[in-house]
Amino acid sequence: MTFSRGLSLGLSWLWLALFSILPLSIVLAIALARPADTVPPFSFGFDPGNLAAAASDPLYRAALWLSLRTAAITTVGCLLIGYPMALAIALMPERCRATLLLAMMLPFWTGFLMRINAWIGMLRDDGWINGALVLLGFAPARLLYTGAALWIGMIYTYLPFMVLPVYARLAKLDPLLLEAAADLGASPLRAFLRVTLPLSVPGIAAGVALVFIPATGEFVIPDLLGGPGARLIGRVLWEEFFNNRDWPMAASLAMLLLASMVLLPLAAWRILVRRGFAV
Amino acid sequence: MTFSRGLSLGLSWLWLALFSILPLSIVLAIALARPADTVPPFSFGFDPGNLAAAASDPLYRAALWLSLRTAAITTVGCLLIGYPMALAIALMPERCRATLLLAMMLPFWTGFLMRINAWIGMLRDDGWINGALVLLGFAPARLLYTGAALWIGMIYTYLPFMVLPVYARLAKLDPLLLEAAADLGASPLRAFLRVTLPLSVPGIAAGVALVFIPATGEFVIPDLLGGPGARLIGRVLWEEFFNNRDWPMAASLAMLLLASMVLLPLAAWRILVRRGFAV
Amino acid sequence: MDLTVHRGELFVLLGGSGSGKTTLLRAIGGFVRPDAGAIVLNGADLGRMPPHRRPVNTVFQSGALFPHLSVAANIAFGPRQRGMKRTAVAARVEELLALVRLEGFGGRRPSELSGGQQQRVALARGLAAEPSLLLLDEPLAALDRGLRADTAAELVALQKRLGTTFILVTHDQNEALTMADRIGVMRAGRMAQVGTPREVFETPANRFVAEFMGVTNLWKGTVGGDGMTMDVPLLSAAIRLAAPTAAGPAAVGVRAERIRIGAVSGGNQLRGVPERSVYSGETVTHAIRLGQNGIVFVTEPAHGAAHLDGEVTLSFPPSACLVFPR
Amino acid sequence: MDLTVHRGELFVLLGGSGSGKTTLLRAIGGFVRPDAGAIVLNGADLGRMPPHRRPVNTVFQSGALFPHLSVAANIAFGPRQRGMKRTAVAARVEELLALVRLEGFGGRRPSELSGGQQQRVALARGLAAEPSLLLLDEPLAALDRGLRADTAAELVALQKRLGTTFILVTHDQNEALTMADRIGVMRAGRMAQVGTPREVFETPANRFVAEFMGVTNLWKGTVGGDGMTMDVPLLSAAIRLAAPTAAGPAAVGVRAERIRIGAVSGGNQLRGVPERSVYSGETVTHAIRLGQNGIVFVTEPAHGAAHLDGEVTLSFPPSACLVFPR
Repeated sequence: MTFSRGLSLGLSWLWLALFSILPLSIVLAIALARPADTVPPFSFGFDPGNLAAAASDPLYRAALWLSLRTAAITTVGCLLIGYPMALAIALMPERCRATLLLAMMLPFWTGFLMRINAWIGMLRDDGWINGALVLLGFAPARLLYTGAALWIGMIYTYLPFMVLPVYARLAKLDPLLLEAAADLGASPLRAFLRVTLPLSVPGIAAGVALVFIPATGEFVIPDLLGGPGARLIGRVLWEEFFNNRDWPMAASLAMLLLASMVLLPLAAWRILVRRGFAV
Repeated sequence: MTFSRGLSLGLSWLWLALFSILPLSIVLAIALARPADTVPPFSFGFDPGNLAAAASDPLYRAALWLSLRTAAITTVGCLLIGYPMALAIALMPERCRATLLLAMMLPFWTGFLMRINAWIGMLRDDGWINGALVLLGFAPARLLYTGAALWIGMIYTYLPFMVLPVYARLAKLDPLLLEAAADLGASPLRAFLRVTLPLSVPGIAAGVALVFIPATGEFVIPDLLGGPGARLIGRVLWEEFFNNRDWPMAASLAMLLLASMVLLPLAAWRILVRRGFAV
Repeated sequence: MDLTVHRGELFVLLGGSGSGKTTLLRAIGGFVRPDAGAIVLNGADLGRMPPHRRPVNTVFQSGALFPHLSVAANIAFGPRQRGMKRTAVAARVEELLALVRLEGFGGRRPSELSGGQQQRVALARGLAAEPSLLLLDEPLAALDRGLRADTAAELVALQKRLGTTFILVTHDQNEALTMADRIGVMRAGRMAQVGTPREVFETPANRFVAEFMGVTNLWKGTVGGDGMTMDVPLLSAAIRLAAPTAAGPAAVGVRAERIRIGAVSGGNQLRGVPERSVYSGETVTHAIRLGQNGIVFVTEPAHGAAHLDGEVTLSFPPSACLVFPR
Repeated sequence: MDLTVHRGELFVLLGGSGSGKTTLLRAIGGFVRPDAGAIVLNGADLGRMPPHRRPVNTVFQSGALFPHLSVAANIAFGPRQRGMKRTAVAARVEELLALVRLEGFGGRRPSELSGGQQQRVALARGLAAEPSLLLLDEPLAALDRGLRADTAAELVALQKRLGTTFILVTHDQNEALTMADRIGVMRAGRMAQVGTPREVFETPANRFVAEFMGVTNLWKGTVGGDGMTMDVPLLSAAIRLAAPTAAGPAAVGVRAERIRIGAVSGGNQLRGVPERSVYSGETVTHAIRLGQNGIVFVTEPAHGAAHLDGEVTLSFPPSACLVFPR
């Protein structure tokens, strides 16, 4: 035990150092560097100007704000759709849960592109929905490249990350607690509100983190469904990096993104804990 | 209980129908349709020619084969790196596991693009690795847009999907079983091979499914790191859909992809079970 | 199965695992639906009533306390669901905390309490809504042996003071005998016997109950034509019975503590060779071999018990013989 | 703490939860490292030896059988790790399956067995590698009460037949008394008493052991100048002792079953009022009130026990008095 434990401890620290601390340090170093016409396109130094510019430029701020807003909407949407799904699976008999989980998750993991395209096909100006609207005598509506289209795509994509942790938590819930609640006079709805829901908060928290963090940095879906107006921070970063070749600025934006992604949920969590919702 | 259970059962079937069976049926219908110069670009019918072409065309077959091979390599790589990680986290004291899990996973979920770009920066012909090679007097090597670069990017991206289910399984493992193995004279290594490893097979199976299935359809990473030679099936699908506007062919390819993704792991699982590795 | 539990009674369902005692309790609580038959409480059929509408509360074996709620909130759960007002609930919680001697523990989480304290909170929670009937599923099983006897005595005293009807499930014969007003011994989903502790212990209705109640000497035999003697082949002996019994195959049971070592006039007498003795503090139990395969267990007080050597005579009065049909 | 266990002995560590008995067992098994001191087996210090090198096997309370291996593979695990050959292992497995009466069960999974069968497999697995010492952590706790007495007797018989040293941990006083060659009573990480079952039960070394061994009457008092009487304020009585004792504050214990109802000449006599009686089948225990706050427990055989009414006289001989320093 002691040997293998020491080995694993060493391995995990090595891992953290190699893949978490090292790249973060490099990105931070680039963020503090000066852009240059060299390869790679910067010279090391200590120039907080890029970070300051990233944090203050209204364009970047708008992109960051839009990203956080989109991520928040995605997270809430995933929670509203994913929680009932997770609960439904957790209430099934144990032997069919794994199959059901796979069956429900499969559509989200397979043919991602195909389904995004199906959405495009449905939502575009000459798509099926507008076709149906015209047939019914209405004026066609602009659906694609709107906020709603973006949200649908995002929620659709990130749903599994909400369902899995919530399900894992609900599956661990002692069914005897629900029996006890019923025994004490709680209707199924009240038992859910007073027992199931508060006890699933850690799963919800994990799901929120797993959806919110990657959703903030998402750059493929906004491009496909959100159109040119959806200048999310992931997209801006991409442009700075590839089109403008301003690595220090891209790195600064990445640091800013990371900071807001880590700090925001932490603050939210603090508030939740202070209100006594956590277990 | 009965009411909420009925509700959840209904909800989950509705869900399955709406998001899994319906889209699949649509895609199958399109696959059996004829391409046309209309909007949308096909006319319904029953034409198995597209499916037959998708299954027999050597170009498509090569793309499918390359996709499956890349996904397999990615899966094995994720298993070899992810299993020790999951084990390391599971061996930690319980209170720091969640934090450690988040700390280890965070780099994989944040700034995906940034890190892919970091890899590009390191691997490109005028990148850091080749810079170091030249400084040391070696000839620069072609690194980017090779199989290795693609594999690195894929493993890096899909690792969390392997670590999480394996960790979940290992965390459930009764530590008393390892004590019993030690008590009966098994060294830590033997206890691992004869107790921990066989008992974690279900977690490994879940991880393999979660990595292999989406890896087969991946289309962003091959494009960024694998170069034009990496004509994976996801890319081919994209081209048929957007560039050639041949929806029936794209749908046929999607069906083919889905079939091979579902059937292959099933066959592998059967073999595993038959050999008695499963629990 | 037909069972009537009286108002204000402490009724104990006693049985081994798989005897159906917990299933019966869950049927009363409303967690399983009986295939047939009715469950009537104070004249009202509970048959199709969901658990949350039944005026019945349960104390679960594991306690099943809500881990995210304080002790006070756990106890307040029932009254709150039944629509009691906040201030009344607070008073009721204080009253119950006092009842189970946990004053001042209201603010703690269940995980901060010991097993015995948790069990007492579960009891208080079950009593909080003043149920017509309280069901207790092995309430002492999770407790340390030392704590168990005291808690049992407290539970009985509490039940007598409140006058609430209790149905308690246990697999522990001793617990049932010391606590119950009446006992129902269950076996394979049926009632093997219902009666007071004395009735069940002293006149078990059948071999199963006798064995469950610790009758260690049980022999097969044949009652003679006179109905007053029984031939036991295993012991190569005829045993005199106290009351006339139908002739034919039967079984006879004699408690180990009703058998004396040494000849006592007017009783059945057997001769055998001591094989081994097991000391258990208050008593010593000897295994005495009779003939080839017969073993008779004899229990005597350990204090003053003689060391046995060589052949001994065993005596027991006909009144100690319990006869069961085979 | 200094404890010597003899070769071939069945030694029982007895104590409540938190007494340190399981920790001691785990220290012997090598799963916790003692802060100080040495653990010596047959002259060899086990101190820094990892668990897998110790010639000691453990039967865990939960069984801890490997769920993915068959019963036979579970039993074979130890011998295989110790380098026994395949054919020899197979023979050994058959031998052990026969020993625990599970012939033909070798191919099953542990989950297909009952609790008692699983416990027997765990025992066979622990014995398979022929350890010098077998540690058993509450091996009967998971069993039904009915099965427990039989399994205990089997375990003792098996231990005597094999001659392997057993150290068994339990919290059950009765289990310890019936099974042990010697008992170590533990309290808060220390040995409160070590001795044969008779020694521990009849002459407990201190008040803690007396209480643990079921001495329900324990009173504080003061031994007089003559050393032969003790003044007990709670009972407003002076009690004669059997042997001279140092004068000063002390406590006296009398077993409930050593007290008789009615006057017996030459003994201590007390008068009190019966308050309640608890029937437990074989015996009845009366609580008799003496003065304001004194309660004396008296246990008598239930068969022939009279119904008590009005004031009664209690008698017990001086030899029944256990005196402990305070």
